[in-house]
Amino acid sequence: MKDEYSARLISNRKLNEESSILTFFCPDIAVAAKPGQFVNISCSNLLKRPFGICSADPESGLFSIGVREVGEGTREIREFLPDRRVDVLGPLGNTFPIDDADRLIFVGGGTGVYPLFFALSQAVKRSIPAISVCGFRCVGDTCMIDEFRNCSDRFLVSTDNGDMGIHGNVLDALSGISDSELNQSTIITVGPEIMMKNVAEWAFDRGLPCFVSLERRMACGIGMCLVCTCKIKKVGSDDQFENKRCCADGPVFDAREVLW
Amino acid sequence: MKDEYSARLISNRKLNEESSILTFFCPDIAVAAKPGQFVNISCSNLLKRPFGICSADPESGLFSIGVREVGEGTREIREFLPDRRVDVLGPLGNTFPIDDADRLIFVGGGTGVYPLFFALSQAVKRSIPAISVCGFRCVGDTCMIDEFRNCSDRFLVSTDNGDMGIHGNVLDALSGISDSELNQSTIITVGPEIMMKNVAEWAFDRGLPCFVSLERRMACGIGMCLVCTCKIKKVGSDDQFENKRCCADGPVFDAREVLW
Amino acid sequence: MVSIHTDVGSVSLASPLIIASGTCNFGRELSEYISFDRIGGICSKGLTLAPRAGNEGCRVAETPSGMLNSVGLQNPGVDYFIANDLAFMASLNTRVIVNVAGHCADDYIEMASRLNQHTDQIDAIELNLSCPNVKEGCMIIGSSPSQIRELVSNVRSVTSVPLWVKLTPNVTSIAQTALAAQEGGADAVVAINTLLGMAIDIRTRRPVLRNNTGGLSGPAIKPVALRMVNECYRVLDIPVIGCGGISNETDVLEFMIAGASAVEIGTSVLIHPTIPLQIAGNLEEYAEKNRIELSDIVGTLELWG
Amino acid sequence: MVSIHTDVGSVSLASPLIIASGTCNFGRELSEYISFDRIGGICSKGLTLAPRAGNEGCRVAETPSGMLNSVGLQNPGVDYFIANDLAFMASLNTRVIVNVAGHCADDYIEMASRLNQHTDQIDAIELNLSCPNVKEGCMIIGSSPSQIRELVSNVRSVTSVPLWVKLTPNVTSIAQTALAAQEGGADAVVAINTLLGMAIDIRTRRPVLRNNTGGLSGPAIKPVALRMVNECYRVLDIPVIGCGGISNETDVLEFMIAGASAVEIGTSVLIHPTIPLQIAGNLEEYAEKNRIELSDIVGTLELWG
Ligand SMILES: Cc1cc2nc3c(=O)[nH]c(=O)nc-3n(C[C@H](O)[C@H](O)[C@H](O)COP(=O)(O)OP(=O)(O)OC[C@H]3O[C@@H](n4cnc5c(N)ncnc54)[C@H](O)[C@@H]3O)c2cc1C
Ligand SMILES: Cc1cc2nc3c(=O)[nH]c(=O)nc-3n(C[C@H](O)[C@H](O)[C@H](O)COP(=O)(O)OP(=O)(O)OC[C@H]3O[C@@H](n4cnc5c(N)ncnc54)[C@H](O)[C@@H]3O)c2cc1C
Ligand SMILES: Cc1cc2nc3c(=O)[nH]c(=O)nc-3n(C[C@H](O)[C@H](O)[C@H](O)COP(=O)(O)O)c2cc1C
Ligand SMILES: Cc1cc2nc3c(=O)[nH]c(=O)nc-3n(C[C@H](O)[C@H](O)[C@H](O)COP(=O)(O)O)c2cc1C
Ligand code: FES
Ligand code: FES
Repeated sequence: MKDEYSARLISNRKLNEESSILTFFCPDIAVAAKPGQFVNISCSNLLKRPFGICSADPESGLFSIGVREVGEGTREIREFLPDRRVDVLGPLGNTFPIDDADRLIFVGGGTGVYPLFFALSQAVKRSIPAISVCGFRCVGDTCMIDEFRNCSDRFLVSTDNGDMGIHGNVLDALSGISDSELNQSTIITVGPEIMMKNVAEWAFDRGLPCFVSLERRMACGIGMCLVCTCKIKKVGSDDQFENKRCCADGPVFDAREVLW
Repeated sequence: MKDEYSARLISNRKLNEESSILTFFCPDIAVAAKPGQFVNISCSNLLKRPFGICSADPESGLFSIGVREVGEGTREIREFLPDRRVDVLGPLGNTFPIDDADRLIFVGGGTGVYPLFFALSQAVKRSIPAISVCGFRCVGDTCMIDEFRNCSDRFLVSTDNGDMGIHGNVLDALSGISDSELNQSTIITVGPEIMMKNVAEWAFDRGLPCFVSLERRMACGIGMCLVCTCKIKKVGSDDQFENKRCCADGPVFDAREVLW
Repeated sequence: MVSIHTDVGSVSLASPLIIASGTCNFGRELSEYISFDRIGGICSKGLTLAPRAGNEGCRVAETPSGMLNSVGLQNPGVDYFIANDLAFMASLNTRVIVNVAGHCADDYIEMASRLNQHTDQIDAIELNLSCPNVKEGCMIIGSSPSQIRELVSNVRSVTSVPLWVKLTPNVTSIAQTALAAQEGGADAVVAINTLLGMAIDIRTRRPVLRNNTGGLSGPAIKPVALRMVNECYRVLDIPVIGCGGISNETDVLEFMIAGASAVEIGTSVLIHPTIPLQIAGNLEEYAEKNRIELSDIVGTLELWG
Repeated sequence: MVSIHTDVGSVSLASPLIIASGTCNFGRELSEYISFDRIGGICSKGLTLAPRAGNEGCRVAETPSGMLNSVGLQNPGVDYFIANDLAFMASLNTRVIVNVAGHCADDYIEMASRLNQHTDQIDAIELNLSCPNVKEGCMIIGSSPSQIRELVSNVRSVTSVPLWVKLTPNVTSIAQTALAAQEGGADAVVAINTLLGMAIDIRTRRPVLRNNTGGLSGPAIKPVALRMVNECYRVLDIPVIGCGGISNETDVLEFMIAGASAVEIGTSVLIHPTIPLQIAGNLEEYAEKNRIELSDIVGTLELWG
């Protein structure tokens, strides 16, 4: 049986003004978690908050998430003190299709870098060559840079204002990748919807498979309430779409099936 | 202008399994507070919680309250950590008529001992002779015993099960006070309503003035909403009562005016 | 220049923030915490023709993000109010709204006539057709469009003071009761009063409130209030005043966008007496930052097609 | 011996705890978190005659102690349900309640006839006359006593399965709609479905929900639900099933004392899928400690005189 866990917060580390990494002790989740999955975390508000899993270590029983402050819940969660017990559901949702890939290109923006980092770590373990491309607004906004650099075969960073790395967005960064590097690659992208859409088109133009992780407002996070729907292509149809649950049928979808 | 203060919690000391003393730094309240008054304290719940002021020191800017855990709000308040900022309204309500008294007898039960201790401290400062009588359920329930013993000219304690002091209730303890000690005394009693009622009758029988501090469920605590009414004798009438506000017209009332 | 000034028909307010009826009595206590120059108005405690002692016993119960009250219109009666409280309210440097509640239609008419002798001190009369805490009158009239129409037009004929009609949410269609108020000649409607609710003590197996039921107010009811304000706004030509669960400037903006020309704040004032001033300051900042007249956002809600 | 067993008319339940419609889909996901042997029953997601994709865009908004949803009855249609989901629900070792919603009276009758072919797998049909999230039918029928009476008696004539009528709180008098359901031949009423509400995004000046309005559920609505359950209980001869904001055993006891023979739990299950089992355990403890049959407390509320 699955359960709702009472996870112990081990550490809460600030990455920048807006973002923090929280590490929890919860063996059940740490053992089961796979890249692409998320957890649903309790705060004082009624509904839990979903966060992509950023790392999970079955040995130590630890898993972590990256949290960017955008409202009440994330403000409170960033203030959680170590040793606090937090109600968590997870791991939830489906996974990135990493293991089938010959080569991987990870394209992250904003909070998308957290779940991507878990995927990157997995790729490293599986010895799958991986390029990472991360886009941020400005240098003060960057996070996980060193981690990505250390684990990727090649790492490109872009900032909107050019104060770090490539001046521009992730598409500008992607243009720096050679055709031979692209060959046989699977693209996995997580970030703002408009970014994922553009990356998906870019991949489509190059005939590369592309997977995205969608974000929707959620309630249950486990597929019961149907509030988190995405329009996804009906199986066997080219122009008919149906409502799929972001939490249980996703959050990862084949970009070609998504109606943006 | 009065204000809603953001008081800093300085210490939170456990007295027994159910009760704690919380000391706050808030000069405005510490300077203005008089015995009998209360403060209204914010917690996560919508409504503030009222607590009698147990001590207040204008010099240090500190005041304290005693909190017994009886529900959600008091559970949370007992877990407040030092340095936390807490929204507080106060000091609220009227005061015990101590300064007019020749001699004082304080009769406390349960959480009534906290506001009474403030009154006792004041009596000591004013050099008004004071006897204190405190009743508890059992020894595990007692609190402020040493403080009362140190400050009172005479101190009597009773427990329902007899495991400390006089076996019985405060009335049993009161019977140990001689007529000469009672002479010219003003009785001030705070505790469970049934106790205050009995003490008031006892005082009435002996022709002694008696003041009680009533408890009502409150919302605003400052006299605006009229949810905290007590039935109090109409001025100039012997058998007509009107609704007075516990928070603003009380909480201290002349026992003879109260319709129990 | 930006400003947070608003109008409710002919009544101009320094800000959209009105202190709701029953949550500040007659303003004396609140005036010790705030000055009123940036407050739009203040509503008196609900008045009846004769003095009322209100309900017996426990009158309040806390609920999740809300509270139930069953004060039951404790008030000194309209004549005592005129003699002892009205002048004080009029001295507060804000609009004075007198809230009245009756057992029957005649009560309202009689009170309005008496108040009409003091038009210099009264900016609006608020007809409380929605108090859930008295057994007679009020909410019964308030749930019948035809009775509302008749009552309002009768009151209209005895007073020149602007008439605001405070509606109950405990109806199938607030658009219909609001329309009835407009047809009767109301100058504005106020939506909403409290939702009828109950709390139970499982140890005694009794309602917590001695009156059995009470009125639910506070943040819990905000989504219902917001929906009803928008429903009223969409059918009415007269202004709507929003009320229900407002506790910060975002809430105020939501209500104004939904169609409220001004708002009333109740429970939140009870809990934080200085909050109206804080909200006024934050609204000024918002107007400044967005370079708008606050009144320009009234009813700007764009519904999804 | 003490027990937490209860009956709703002829339907006997292992405990008073029923999983509310729309908050567990058809039970598959929840069955990975809890076993159902101490759960009284499970309601299917609201079914319609034809499959429905539900509403577009954002379907959920959080509110103080509550949430708004506007799913809009996304469901695979009654036939698909019968073919693919009913057997699974029937395998859960708890009572199966099938929730149906129609555009018009005929829809309900047709669905009930089709479901009537599967009486061995269905313990009750819940007529959802209260979904606020579809433009047609449902809540319109559900706010008219005469339409309720007629609809229920028509459905009654095509099925032998116990009929529960789920009532909307968005009416002036739930006692009247409840009575109408009883007169039509309902075996029980369920009170309440969600309160109609709205949330607004001040940046876009648009409703948060793409459907403009949604149904308010969760602890915020508990006081209203409790009051309505008691109103129904006082006028009805058939059982009342309580629903609205229940999140712990105290809430369950309050609803039962107010008159509920059983309760449905919705939002709280969404948030904490294991909560029904925790509550069942706590109710057992309560029954044990107080040496009572839980069903004995139904309707024991003593109103103040
Ligand atoms: C599958 C998934 C994975 C996510 N991973 C991450 C992550 O790794 N790091 C991270 O910082 N954030 C992540 N998010 C977004 C995160 O869930 C929201 O930022 C957070 O819920 C906002 O809560 P709040 O109370 O601060 O904001 P508020 O705006 O106050 O919240 C109001 C309501 O809206 C919901 N909400 C608001 N923004 C979002 C959003 N972007 N997505 C979904 N629901 C939202 C909240 O959950 C809440 O119910 C993820 C979201 C999803 C769906
Ligand atoms: C003037 C005054 C002085 C008080 N002084 C003290 C004191 O010095 N020490 C102390 O421990 N307690 C004191 N109390 C009681 C204290 O306010 C309550 O115990 C407390 O509010 C309970 O809150 P809760 O959330 O734990 O209980 P819950 O039962 O969960 O609270 C539910 C609601 O009921 C109200 N409530 C519950 N019990 C009481 C009560 N006995 N009196 C008033 N409201 C109540 C709460 O404020 C809240 O609004 C005083 C009460 C009043 C009115
Ligand atoms: C304690 C209390 C007393 C109230 N008394 C009155 C009243 O006398 N007349 C009236 O029209 N409304 C009365 N109300 C209703 C409020 O004016 C307001 O309509 C309602 O509380 C919803 O707003 P809120 O959520 O901001 O409190 C009262 C509300 C409370 C909480
Ligand atoms: C996401 C969601 C979907 C719902 N769908 C339905 C439905 O399909 N049919 C129905 O009768 N009620 C539906 N409801 C209403 C619930 O069954 C329940 O009546 C309501 O939420 C109040 O209970 P609660 O406060 O415990 O959630 C839904 C509620 C929610 C939150
Ligand atoms: S959040 Fe409930 S189904 Fe996805
Ligand atoms: S608590 Fe509001 S008047 Fe006393």
